[in-house]
Amino acid sequence: MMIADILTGAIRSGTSVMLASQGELISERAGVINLGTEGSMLCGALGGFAVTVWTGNPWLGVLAGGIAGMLISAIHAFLVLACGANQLATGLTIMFFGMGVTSFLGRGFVSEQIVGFNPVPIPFLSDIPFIGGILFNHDPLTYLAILFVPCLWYVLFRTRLGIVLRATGERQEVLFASGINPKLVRYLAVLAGGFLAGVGGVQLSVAFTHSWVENMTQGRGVVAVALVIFASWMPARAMLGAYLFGAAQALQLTVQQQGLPISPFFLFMVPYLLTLAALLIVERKQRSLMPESLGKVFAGDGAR
Amino acid sequence: MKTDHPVKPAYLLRAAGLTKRFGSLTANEGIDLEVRPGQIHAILGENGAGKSTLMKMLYGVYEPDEGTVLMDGEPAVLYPPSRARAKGIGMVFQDFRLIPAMTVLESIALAVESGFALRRKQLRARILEVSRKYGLAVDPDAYVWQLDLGQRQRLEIVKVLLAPGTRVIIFDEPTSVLVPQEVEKFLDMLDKLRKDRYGILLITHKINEVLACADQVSVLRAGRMVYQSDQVDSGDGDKLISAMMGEKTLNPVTKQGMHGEEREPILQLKDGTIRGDHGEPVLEGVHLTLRKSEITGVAGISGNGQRELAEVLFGLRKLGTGELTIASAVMNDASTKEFMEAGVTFVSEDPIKESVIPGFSILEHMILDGIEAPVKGANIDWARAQKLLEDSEEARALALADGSRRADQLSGGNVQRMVLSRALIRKPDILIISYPSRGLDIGTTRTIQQQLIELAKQGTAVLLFSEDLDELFKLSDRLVVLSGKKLLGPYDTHETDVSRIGERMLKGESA
Amino acid sequence: MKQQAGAAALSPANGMTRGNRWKPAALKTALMLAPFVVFGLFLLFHNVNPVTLYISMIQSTFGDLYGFGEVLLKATPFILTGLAAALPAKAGLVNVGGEGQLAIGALFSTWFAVFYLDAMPAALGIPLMLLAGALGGGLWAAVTALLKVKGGLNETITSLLLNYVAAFTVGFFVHGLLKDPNSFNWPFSPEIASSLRLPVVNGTRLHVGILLALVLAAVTWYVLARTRLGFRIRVIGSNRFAAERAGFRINRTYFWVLVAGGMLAGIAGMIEIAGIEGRLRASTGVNYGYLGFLAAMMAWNHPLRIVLTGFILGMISVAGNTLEIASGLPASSVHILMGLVLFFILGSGRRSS
Amino acid sequence: MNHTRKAFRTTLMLGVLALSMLVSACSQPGAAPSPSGAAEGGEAAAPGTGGSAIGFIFVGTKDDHGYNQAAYIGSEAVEQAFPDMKVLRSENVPETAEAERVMEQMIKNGAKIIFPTSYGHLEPSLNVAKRHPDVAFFHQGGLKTADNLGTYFGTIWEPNYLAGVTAAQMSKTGKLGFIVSVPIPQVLLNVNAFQLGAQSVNPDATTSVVFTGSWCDPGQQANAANSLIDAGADVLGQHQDCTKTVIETAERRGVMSVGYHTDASALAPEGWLTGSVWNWSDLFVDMTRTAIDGSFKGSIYDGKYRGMLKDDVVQLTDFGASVPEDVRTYVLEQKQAIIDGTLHPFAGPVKDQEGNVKIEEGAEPDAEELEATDYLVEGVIGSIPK
Repeated sequence: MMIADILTGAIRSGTSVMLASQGELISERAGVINLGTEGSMLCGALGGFAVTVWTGNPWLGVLAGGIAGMLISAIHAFLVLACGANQLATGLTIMFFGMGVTSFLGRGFVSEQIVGFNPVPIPFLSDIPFIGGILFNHDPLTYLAILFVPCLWYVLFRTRLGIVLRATGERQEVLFASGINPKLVRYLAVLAGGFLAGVGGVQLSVAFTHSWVENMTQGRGVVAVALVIFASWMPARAMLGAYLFGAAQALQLTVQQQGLPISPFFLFMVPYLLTLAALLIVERKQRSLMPESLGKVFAGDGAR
Repeated sequence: MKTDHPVKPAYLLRAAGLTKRFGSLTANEGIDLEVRPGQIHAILGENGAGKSTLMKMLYGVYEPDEGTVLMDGEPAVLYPPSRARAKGIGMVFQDFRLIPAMTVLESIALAVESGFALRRKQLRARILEVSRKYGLAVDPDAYVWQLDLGQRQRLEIVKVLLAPGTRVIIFDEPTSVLVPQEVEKFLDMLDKLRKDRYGILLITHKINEVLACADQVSVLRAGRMVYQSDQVDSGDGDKLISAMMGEKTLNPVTKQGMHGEEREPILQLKDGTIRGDHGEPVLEGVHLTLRKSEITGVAGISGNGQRELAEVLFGLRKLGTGELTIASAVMNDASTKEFMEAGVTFVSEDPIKESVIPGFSILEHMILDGIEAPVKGANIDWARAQKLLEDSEEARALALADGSRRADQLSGGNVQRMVLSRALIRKPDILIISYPSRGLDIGTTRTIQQQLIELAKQGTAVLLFSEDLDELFKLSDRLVVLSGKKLLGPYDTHETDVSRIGERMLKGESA
Repeated sequence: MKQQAGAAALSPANGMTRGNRWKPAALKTALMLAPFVVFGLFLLFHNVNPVTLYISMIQSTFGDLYGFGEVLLKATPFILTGLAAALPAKAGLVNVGGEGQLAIGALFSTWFAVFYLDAMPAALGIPLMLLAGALGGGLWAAVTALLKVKGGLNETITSLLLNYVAAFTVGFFVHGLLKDPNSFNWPFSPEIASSLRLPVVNGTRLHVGILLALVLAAVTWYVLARTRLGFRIRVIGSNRFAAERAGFRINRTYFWVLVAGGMLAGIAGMIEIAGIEGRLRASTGVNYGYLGFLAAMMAWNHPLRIVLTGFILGMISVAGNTLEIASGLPASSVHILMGLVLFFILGSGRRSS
Repeated sequence: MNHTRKAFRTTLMLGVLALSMLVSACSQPGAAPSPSGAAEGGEAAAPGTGGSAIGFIFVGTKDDHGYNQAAYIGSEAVEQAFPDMKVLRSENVPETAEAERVMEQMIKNGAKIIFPTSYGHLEPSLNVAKRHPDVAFFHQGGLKTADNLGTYFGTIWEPNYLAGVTAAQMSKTGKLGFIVSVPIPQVLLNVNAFQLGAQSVNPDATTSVVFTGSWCDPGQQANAANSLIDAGADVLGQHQDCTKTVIETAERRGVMSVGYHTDASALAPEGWLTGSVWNWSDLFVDMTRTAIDGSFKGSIYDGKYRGMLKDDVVQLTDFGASVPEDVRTYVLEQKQAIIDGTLHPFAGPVKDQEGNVKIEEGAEPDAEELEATDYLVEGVIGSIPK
């Protein structure tokens, strides 16, 4: 019972992070790390919320949030790809800029009410004991987000588009020989990543909390970035990581209600420590899996 | 003088007056060239003669400053490579353009398919068909990082053959990564391609290959075509050599035989296991002894543990098991610094990547490792360092560029000069040197070879890694062979020959 | 013919080089002004006169000693956390962990100040507290460094993740072991003894921390640019392989450079406590590490230029309050201005030479 | 190298500049921004008089459906009551020394009266107050005062007790949930009052408390709400700065909620029961008037002022539609009893979770005593994070 609750909570609160991490994964597979995912999520959360307020249609909110997340990631793409700016610094700046823009533009929306996404239990499936409650009693955006993961896997590893994307992240010079402009691929990947992070933000504001509050992502975007590395750039593993993060948050609350004398601050740390531990365990493997050009970014190339 | 055939040209591609300049340097000037269907056109030339530039213009990597290219009787623009490919030109690069993290099939899909979908089954069938037809064995599901250099080359060739409309194939020094036995197979494949009416451009500096297979030959020297012939006879060797070398007179490398003598061992590796980057064993049961005043050559197809072995002998990589001693001191856990203090010097295989520090001058590089840094307090006395460098005989012998120049702006050859003079200045007890002549012209190569011999004469134990068997035989007293996770030998240079070594490189001990 | 074509091809290039002499300067100025112009348009859009606002912003920062003091006060942690990023960067490492290192530095210095140093005279207590801060920041960075050197983990990722862990660690202490017993459960530490507070300039809150930051910037620069140690660090940063092959102990340098960076950030934390706050709160120094990282980026990791970029960021931060009070715009608008300034600077920089 | 030298020179100049300013400032004590003139004059002006502006600083945003919104509404009342005065506001002012600068700037802009509205603003306010004896400070919730700094607050636990009464009467499971931020006395007090109120009508009622660690993180709030509901709670209360998410989540999950800070009944037409809210407007206006009139010192506001239910500083909102008449009547009776002084929510005996008596039988602790609460009462599930 309790485990089911924790797992349900994991999916509820982990889905926004999961979407953002899938987006970041696309971007990083193309060789661009975007620490500004936090900013994209915030823009998405606000954009989605605002449009849902205006139109009353949460699906339009999803679209708008995605576009908002994409727009701010376009700044990242432009600065990094056209101006050769340092990816980490630009990402951090995007994060701050996103905070500023959204808290400025979002002031009027804090008290707004929306009819957002609500859980839609899937008939029959949601009646399966244990699993049904965990997996099949969520809002439509969450279902879509979960379905997106195998789709992304298919595109990455079973289509030529995926090969092109991965090749861009490995050695872009190879692509010139194929008549593909790797820069264009990178632009598209960063924009797609921003879009997904934006949708992740929408999930947070329009589906999960039905609220907009400034800086409401509270570092979830940064976690998403970390999860991609944790996941060795594999979609399913990123999903696992995101839900692990969600589970730690849910567990924290459950532990409190049981009155166990564990400091919540330690529980807050759990997801981050877990990520560190996982990195340490999969380190050997993940280094060889890291897209080559990304390795250069992490190695401080251009940080000088 | 050939005449044009406006109706049906006898050539696939015809270049006239191609010129390419890089700043003040003219890499190619007024090159005329023809590629005909079903013929192999060999381009001969020394390193730095301008072969690569020419090929890159034909493949669209560079845009010619002057000159025209005709295809199908019409002027053709080949820049950028996508255009060249669309016109049916394919190129097999020397440094393969491959992504280690991808499979063979994915690599091919990237290059030859278009659109976003991927028809795996169909593509696999095509790959297998081509590889059967031309004897290019490749496994579509293998990852590129698992392939050796020969397999990578075959993959590149399959890629070119599967690209739609390929009719001209450029091979850039294809045999440099192959062992002698593979070279024969390669030449067989070229013959099959010729029979299938492909036009082939073969870039090489190995005259015997040209004599063995070419229908036409052009010789480049200093960016110009100095010799062209539509006929190649087996007796043309001297003619071609003199065309390649020009007026240059070369000091022959001389080495006195010293076989039979047992010299004092200085470095010994006993029953060593050497692990790769991912902890996998690369070499096992290695026994190696370096002796004073002796050059030990290491032969083997590259990627067989050369880099790992060299790194172990310089403390850059920990020895898995076994014992490593230098002058009977155990060095298993020694740091690089301790190896250096024990008199070891190392010239790595990729000096541009592993030795050049962006933004640093030559002098700073020399201080780093070579010239003992003169100290003034906590600071470095740069003026005195400069003086030391200017006074160095070794630097002068290698015509090292001025100490104030930035090393990252030097050409590959000049970097090699810098790294080598640095190693020579140290007058090491043990020198581990990888591919010393890579990227150098014949003259400098010979100077270096001579310097190595002199160094050995003065007592240095040299471990020489090279992919050039001729060089190995010319310099080494003994040879070891890396093959199949084993170190074979040593073999006395005077008691073995190129084909026996080649056999071992390919088949290991059983040969 | 050929020669002429060559000459013709060359001449425009010549023109370019001639133009290039004044272009960079003009371009630089334009790039510095551009974000303010963009932000001005944004202000106009919200019915705020940008000119008067900019004037009042300048007045509030340079108009009097108090305002100027506030800017220097703000700049101090930015300079130090900037150095914390720049020093490892010279060795080729990316330390985004200044944030957490500052927090733990503040935690350590407060801990020592509260439990061990409260009765000490200033001459002894303040240096010891400074050491405690450096120790804390250094230890926190040592976690990243150890994971890097022993575990092979990328320091960018780990230092970033550890920022969050550090924030929760501080939260844990101010809610628990370090909670002021007289605070009625409010989550902050007891106040440090007044003898441990840094001397302050009359009429302002400006304390001697800024001098310490300037001295540390100068020392960092000197070590990097002039000494053999600095030479080694730069070699490692420029080409790890070359350094390895020259017998340098890469891992040892990585470790100590990261730890030194952490110590600088830890000192920033100590200065926040001893200079301004007087006690540790969960929110002490939040975002200072990230802003310091950006200051380092703006300065291309040059220790002396970081003084300047830290000052600029400090100025913008202080001006943010003016923005809100004088124009009614929310304080968050200053993040927008800051973002714009950074975008233009980051976008204009080439890869450093 | 050239760059280096240039940057070095710039730094040097900056350093010299800073140094010279330091030196000159040290040698002329008091020369720099004359602390509002009055410092030297001693008894010159009563704090709060002669200003042209009134400053408000908030820890969050004005429209958080919560703590800051309540105070903001108070500031609007002040703005209306004193049309000649400029009202300066600053939102999102962190509870650090950063707040000092904001207040200094407000003073520079003519403010002689400042409302630091968050507990964490107390120390910065005390520092600024020391520098500006002519400025009057009204600090919200503080436990320390100064000559020119008084604190005010409301006994919000009184309506919270009533909310607990309402909740327990409406609850079917007897399991109540309470979502809070950090274990400060005011928070614990509210949890305790809520539980005591619930217990008064249903001795078996329990309140599960969850600490989110922050004042406004909708994600964690939603998590906490969901988790409490999953565990069986059917009424949710809270002590957060922004209250919207919890109320809306409860409404969507079909459970009831009681509000805090402001009336949010519109957010939950079904499940809204009632709420404990602030009414700062009259108080703020009265405090401002007192200061402007020069009678700050000696007034009820120059020490610790605590407005109670009977002062109308704290209120219980209207009931939600779902609350039946008999419950309403009962709660309103209880409310009247509190106002009359016949009912004290914390009348002893009160035991903590371990069963220790914290308030003796017959004792009726005052506000000051209660504001030092550091325990949870019997019947509360969950522990104070250490």
